[in-house]
Amino acid sequence: MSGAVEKVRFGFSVNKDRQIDYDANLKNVSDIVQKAEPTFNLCISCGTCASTCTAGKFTDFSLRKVILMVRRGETKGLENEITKCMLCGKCQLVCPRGVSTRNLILQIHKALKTGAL
Amino acid sequence: MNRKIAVIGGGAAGLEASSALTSLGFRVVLVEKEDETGGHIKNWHALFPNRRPGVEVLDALRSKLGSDVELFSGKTVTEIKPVNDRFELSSADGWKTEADAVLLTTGFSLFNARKKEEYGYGIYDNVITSAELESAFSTGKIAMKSGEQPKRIGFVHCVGSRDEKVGNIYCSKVCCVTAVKQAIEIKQYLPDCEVFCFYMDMRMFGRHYEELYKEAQEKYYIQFIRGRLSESTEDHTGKIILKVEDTLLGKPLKIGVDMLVLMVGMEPAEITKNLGTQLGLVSDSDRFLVSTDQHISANISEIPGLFFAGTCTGPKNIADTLADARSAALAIAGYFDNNHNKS
Amino acid sequence: MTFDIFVIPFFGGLLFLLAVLFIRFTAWLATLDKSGRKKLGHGLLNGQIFPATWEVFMESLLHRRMFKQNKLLGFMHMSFAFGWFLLIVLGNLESRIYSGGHVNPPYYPIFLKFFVHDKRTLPFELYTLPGFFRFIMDFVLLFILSGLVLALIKRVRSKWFGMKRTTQHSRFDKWAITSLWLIFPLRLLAESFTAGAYQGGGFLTNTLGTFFAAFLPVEYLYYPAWWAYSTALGVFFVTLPWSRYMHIPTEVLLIYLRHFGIKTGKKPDSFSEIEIYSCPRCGVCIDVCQMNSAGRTSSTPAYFLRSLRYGNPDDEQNANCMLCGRCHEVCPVQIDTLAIRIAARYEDNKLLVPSFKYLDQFDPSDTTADILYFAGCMGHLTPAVKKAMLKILTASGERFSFMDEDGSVCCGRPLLLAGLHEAAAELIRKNTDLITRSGAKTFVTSCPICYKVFNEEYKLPGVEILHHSQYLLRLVESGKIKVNNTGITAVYHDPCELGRGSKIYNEPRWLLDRMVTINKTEQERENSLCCGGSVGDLSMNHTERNVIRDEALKVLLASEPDILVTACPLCKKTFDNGTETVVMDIAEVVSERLQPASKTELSAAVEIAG
Amino acid sequence: MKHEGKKLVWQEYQKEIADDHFFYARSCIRQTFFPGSEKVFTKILKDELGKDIYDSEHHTSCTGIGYHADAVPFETTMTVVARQFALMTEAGYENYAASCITSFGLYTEILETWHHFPEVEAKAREFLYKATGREFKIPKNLAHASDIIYKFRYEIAKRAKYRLVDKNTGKPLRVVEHIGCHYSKMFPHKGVGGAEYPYVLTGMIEAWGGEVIDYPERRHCCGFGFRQYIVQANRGYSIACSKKKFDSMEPYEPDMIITNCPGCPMFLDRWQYALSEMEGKTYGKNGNGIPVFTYEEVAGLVLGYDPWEIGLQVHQVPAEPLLDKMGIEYDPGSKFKGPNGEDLGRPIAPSYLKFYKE
Repeated sequence: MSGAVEKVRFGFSVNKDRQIDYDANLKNVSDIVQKAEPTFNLCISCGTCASTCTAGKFTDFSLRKVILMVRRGETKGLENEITKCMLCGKCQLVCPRGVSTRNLILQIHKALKTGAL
Repeated sequence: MNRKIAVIGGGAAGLEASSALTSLGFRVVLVEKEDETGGHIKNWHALFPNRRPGVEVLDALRSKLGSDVELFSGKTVTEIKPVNDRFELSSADGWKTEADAVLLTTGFSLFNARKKEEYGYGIYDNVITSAELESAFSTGKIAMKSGEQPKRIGFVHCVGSRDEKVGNIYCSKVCCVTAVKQAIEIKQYLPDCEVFCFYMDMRMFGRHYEELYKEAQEKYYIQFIRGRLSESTEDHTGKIILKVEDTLLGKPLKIGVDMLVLMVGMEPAEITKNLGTQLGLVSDSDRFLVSTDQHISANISEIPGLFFAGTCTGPKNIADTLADARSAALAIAGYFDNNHNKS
Repeated sequence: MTFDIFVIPFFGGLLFLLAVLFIRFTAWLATLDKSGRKKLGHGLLNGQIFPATWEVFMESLLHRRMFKQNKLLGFMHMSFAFGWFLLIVLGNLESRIYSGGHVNPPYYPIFLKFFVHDKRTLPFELYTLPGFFRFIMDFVLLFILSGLVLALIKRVRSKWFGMKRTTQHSRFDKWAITSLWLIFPLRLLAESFTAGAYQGGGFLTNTLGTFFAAFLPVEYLYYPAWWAYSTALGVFFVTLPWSRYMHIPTEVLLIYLRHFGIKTGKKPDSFSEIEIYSCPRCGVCIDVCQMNSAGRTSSTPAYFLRSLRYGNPDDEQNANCMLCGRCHEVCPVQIDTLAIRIAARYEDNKLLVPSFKYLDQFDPSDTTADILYFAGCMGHLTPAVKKAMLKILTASGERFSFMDEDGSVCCGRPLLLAGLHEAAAELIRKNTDLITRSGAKTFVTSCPICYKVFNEEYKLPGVEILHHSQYLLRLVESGKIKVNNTGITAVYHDPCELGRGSKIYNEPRWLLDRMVTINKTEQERENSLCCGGSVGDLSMNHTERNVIRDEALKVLLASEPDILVTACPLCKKTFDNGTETVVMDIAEVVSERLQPASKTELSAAVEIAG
Repeated sequence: MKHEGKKLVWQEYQKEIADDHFFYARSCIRQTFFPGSEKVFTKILKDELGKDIYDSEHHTSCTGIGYHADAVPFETTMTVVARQFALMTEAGYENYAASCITSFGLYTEILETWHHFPEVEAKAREFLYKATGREFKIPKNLAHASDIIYKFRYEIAKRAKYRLVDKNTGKPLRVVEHIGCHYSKMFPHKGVGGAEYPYVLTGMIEAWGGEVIDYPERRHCCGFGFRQYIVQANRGYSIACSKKKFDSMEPYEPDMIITNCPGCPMFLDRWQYALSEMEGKTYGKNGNGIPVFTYEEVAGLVLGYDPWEIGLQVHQVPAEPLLDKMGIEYDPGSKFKGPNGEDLGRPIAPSYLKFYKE
């Protein structure tokens, strides 16, 4: 069905839904990460990490967003996103909730690589 | 002297004010519209932030009432008439009394969740209010209409609060922390149940509230999603489908839950509004009663001898309500001292 | 008579052990990487063998470093190692006397007293050669047994040895240690019973033999005793390759290879495996490891190495180490646990391949200067340090440029510490390019973490890399800036990466000496405690870090100094949240005591400070 | 689902709908999209119910399309609407009935504006007078045409020849109702049943024997949204909206969709074809679509009008499977014949969507 040939050229295609479909998304990465680094649960999305981020100076990398995406199961493309991190640890120093941000990055990446299947 | 004070409303504020007033040497007439004192606490299984049984606080308040308090229950006061420095009170059923001063502790009522039609309360089987969940905790049975245990529950903060569309612009103060408390309790009853809180702001203003919030995240993995519920619908399996924006990701989010709990806010009680109108008291755009000065004389009304305590002047938690009640008792004592000095 | 069937357990065990060792060693040497093999070849030829052999003697037998750490522990280890060694060497010599110089089977000297019942003619006839050996052999045996008694005591009461804990044993270790502890008492019994039956033996065995013979049928007991002795030896040899006692032969190999210049690489390799096998689990490292305070004993070095050895490295053990280097300082075998840990992290994290392509766009305006100042990521979170450095640099009149004033590229050290050296190389390349293009001759950083990586991993010919404590001292010594002494007391905290990591202990102290009175602390320089803020640790949570911080503060502030001085922004930030005492970076101390040299400099300084 | 709960809501949103004497304002686009609908409406009112309905040929567009596309300013719109009201006043009517949802929404918006800001109304009167010399009275009753059919749903049911029931099983048909956004989303109290659980079409469906499906995306827009469709580049968004609805209703296996807005039936119908061509996806069983109707068409069907007379042949998703299910008699051969019986030719069948009866 899905591989149908476009017979009629309409000049447009169906827009992709931006909506996060939480029920359809896989949460296994989130499950793995929260076990591997329990402080993952503590993030309150204050954004201190993203604002001090060394990589964030040059890119739109935001650990706050990454954490939320993992929580929501929006893991597509996240693997690339995480490669921007320099692991410098500034975020860890400024995080008010004591999130072990560096390990979090490592664990998220590991989970994306190994657990996302 | 032995002056007589009429306290209207036997909830937390009324009970505490009555015992404070008697300890200051006043005679107290406590009038309660229901058959029993206790107001909202008597229906509240556990209090935040320490999950202490509501009945424990209620028992303590009730036990402090001395014999100097004359309790009339099942009486709805409909009229309060100032007559020569005194007040004549009468109820719907013809009961009457007189007092030297009146303290209104008429409290609040819970927001009627049906007003938020789009949330489906009263329409979808498994949409309940925070008060109903609290009753469920009392019975120890958290179940869907089908009798099954919910696998995923959503809490919606600010239902009837901070919502101009339903006429309530104000924050009800207690719902955020109640949601966190109830979310934790859900996890204690049903450890495998996923719990989501949909909030606009987390207003963890009180002592140990933030710790409770952290505990909810750390120990129970309760997920907090910043975004107000726009609408809910039932799907063909009976699941409630929620639409919110994950405002921190800037994306709309759709999620199905087995049960939806609406954190209903506080509104001035019907009796507060009625007596306010009857007495010509000032009320604000939020419809709660207004004292002569919000900071300095929070318990004093525009009518000499008439005082306020508790949630009739706005949303409060229990600790604040009790403090307010004691403060009102002192204000009343001060009122008579001043009058005495003058005469 | 030169054979009895009871020697088989020993002899079989010995042959088995030698075969296993041969296979293992050959496999290790064969799998050394290219540069390792090259160094091995060179080392064998260029005379390194001799100092290496000397070290083997000093360390493997005499346990000199262990002695330095702890006299009792040193004696205990020495008695076993050196004692046993003497027993073997002297036993061989002794057996020659009785066999007339013939080559004997290897078991012969071990069981000599069974084969030769040398009846005594006189008590303590030391002037005869056999008499001398009888004496010396008994003496050595007594020496070993004294060590054994100490070992028994240590197991029960480790505190008497100044140790808080003792290592918990694995299954193989229990077999091995039991057989080991039985070997020498059994030898004593066997020789004593034999002496009792045949009136032989030295001062110890003869006396004991006579004593036993009075109430025991020693003529029936001695033969089973020799059996038991041989069996204990056999069991020990067979279990040795799988127990911690594998460290005995492996350490010898390690010492030679290390003398040949071979080091632990960035990935796990056969050399790191040799190091892992060389760990005797003496527990000295466990004792100094601050992880104990955080309740994470399982990731202390000895246990970590044990996990690695038995092939079940645990993520948490890998991640949970501050890489402070205290263990390395005290390790009697000098195992590079930090490098091994980092290599293990490489294995753990190697799936993560960071990509910093976006840095290509980062091209800060060209600045040319003599001095390039780099605050580092952490430096940006301690603006007081930056501000102090800028004030001093301005006052010094040097031509300088603030390299990361407008955002920085991380130095790469945090990635290295996570084992991600390939990713770190990308950052190193970028920073190298930025520094080279600036034309600066001196590179100064405020962060010891940065300093270590710039110093060790960057190739910047013609550029001198300095930590700001070194640079500030130079400015003061050259008179470019002047500081005064305000007479307040201070304690100096050695940051891990600066002290143990880069061996810079003196410069900060010489600099501080000109401005304050330095109080000594109980644990400083090599023994300095980590502040707990370490970027080396990947997994410890905030609360656990605070426990470590508070313990360090307790030691540092014992003398109630006016200020606590450190030279690392991370240490400063970590300590700052844990004490009311003023915590300052050494640059701030200098900046506060800066004496303007001239009017123009004064105005510049005021301008910056304002 | 608690039906009682919905009834409570519906009680809150009762609106007054005039009983007779309607000034009927047609829709600009419905006559081309679903040409039979307005004809059926007037026919039912006049012939079946004996009502007085004035079908003026003088009224114009309400400007809704231009207004919502930001092309026509509000002042202009008000003046045009004032003229429609003047026509009604001149014809001696007080009850205004709008065929178009957008018009209805616009009239409501204007009346609300005038109610709260009398000076704006005065201005509109002035503009109208200056431009045309006309004067008007504010309608006594403003209703959407679907309100009127809703009001008379039981009368229609009494006269019905067919019911929304599967003739083979006797079970009610499963019906998706879709309300135009401008009907009650802006002014919930001006629509029957309010905005969240509108009752206007549900009432008809229940009265005529069908069963309403409450599916999660029932509140979602059909995808028309003037700017979204008019600009070709935005059509991917338009079709995505429709797709979202189809995906959401599909598990309920609906027999039909009923709508009360000009754009909704158009897009819910045509996009099913487009989706089938683009993605090979159809939302009915076995390659069928879900037939889409206007409420007038459905009223006509239950009253036993000839399907081709009420214009069902212009539907992209063929109505025949539903007609068969309801047991409606029709002549398949005359589907593509002109008013005088001439052969109009046959459209090419789509690739995936079943178009011709096999």
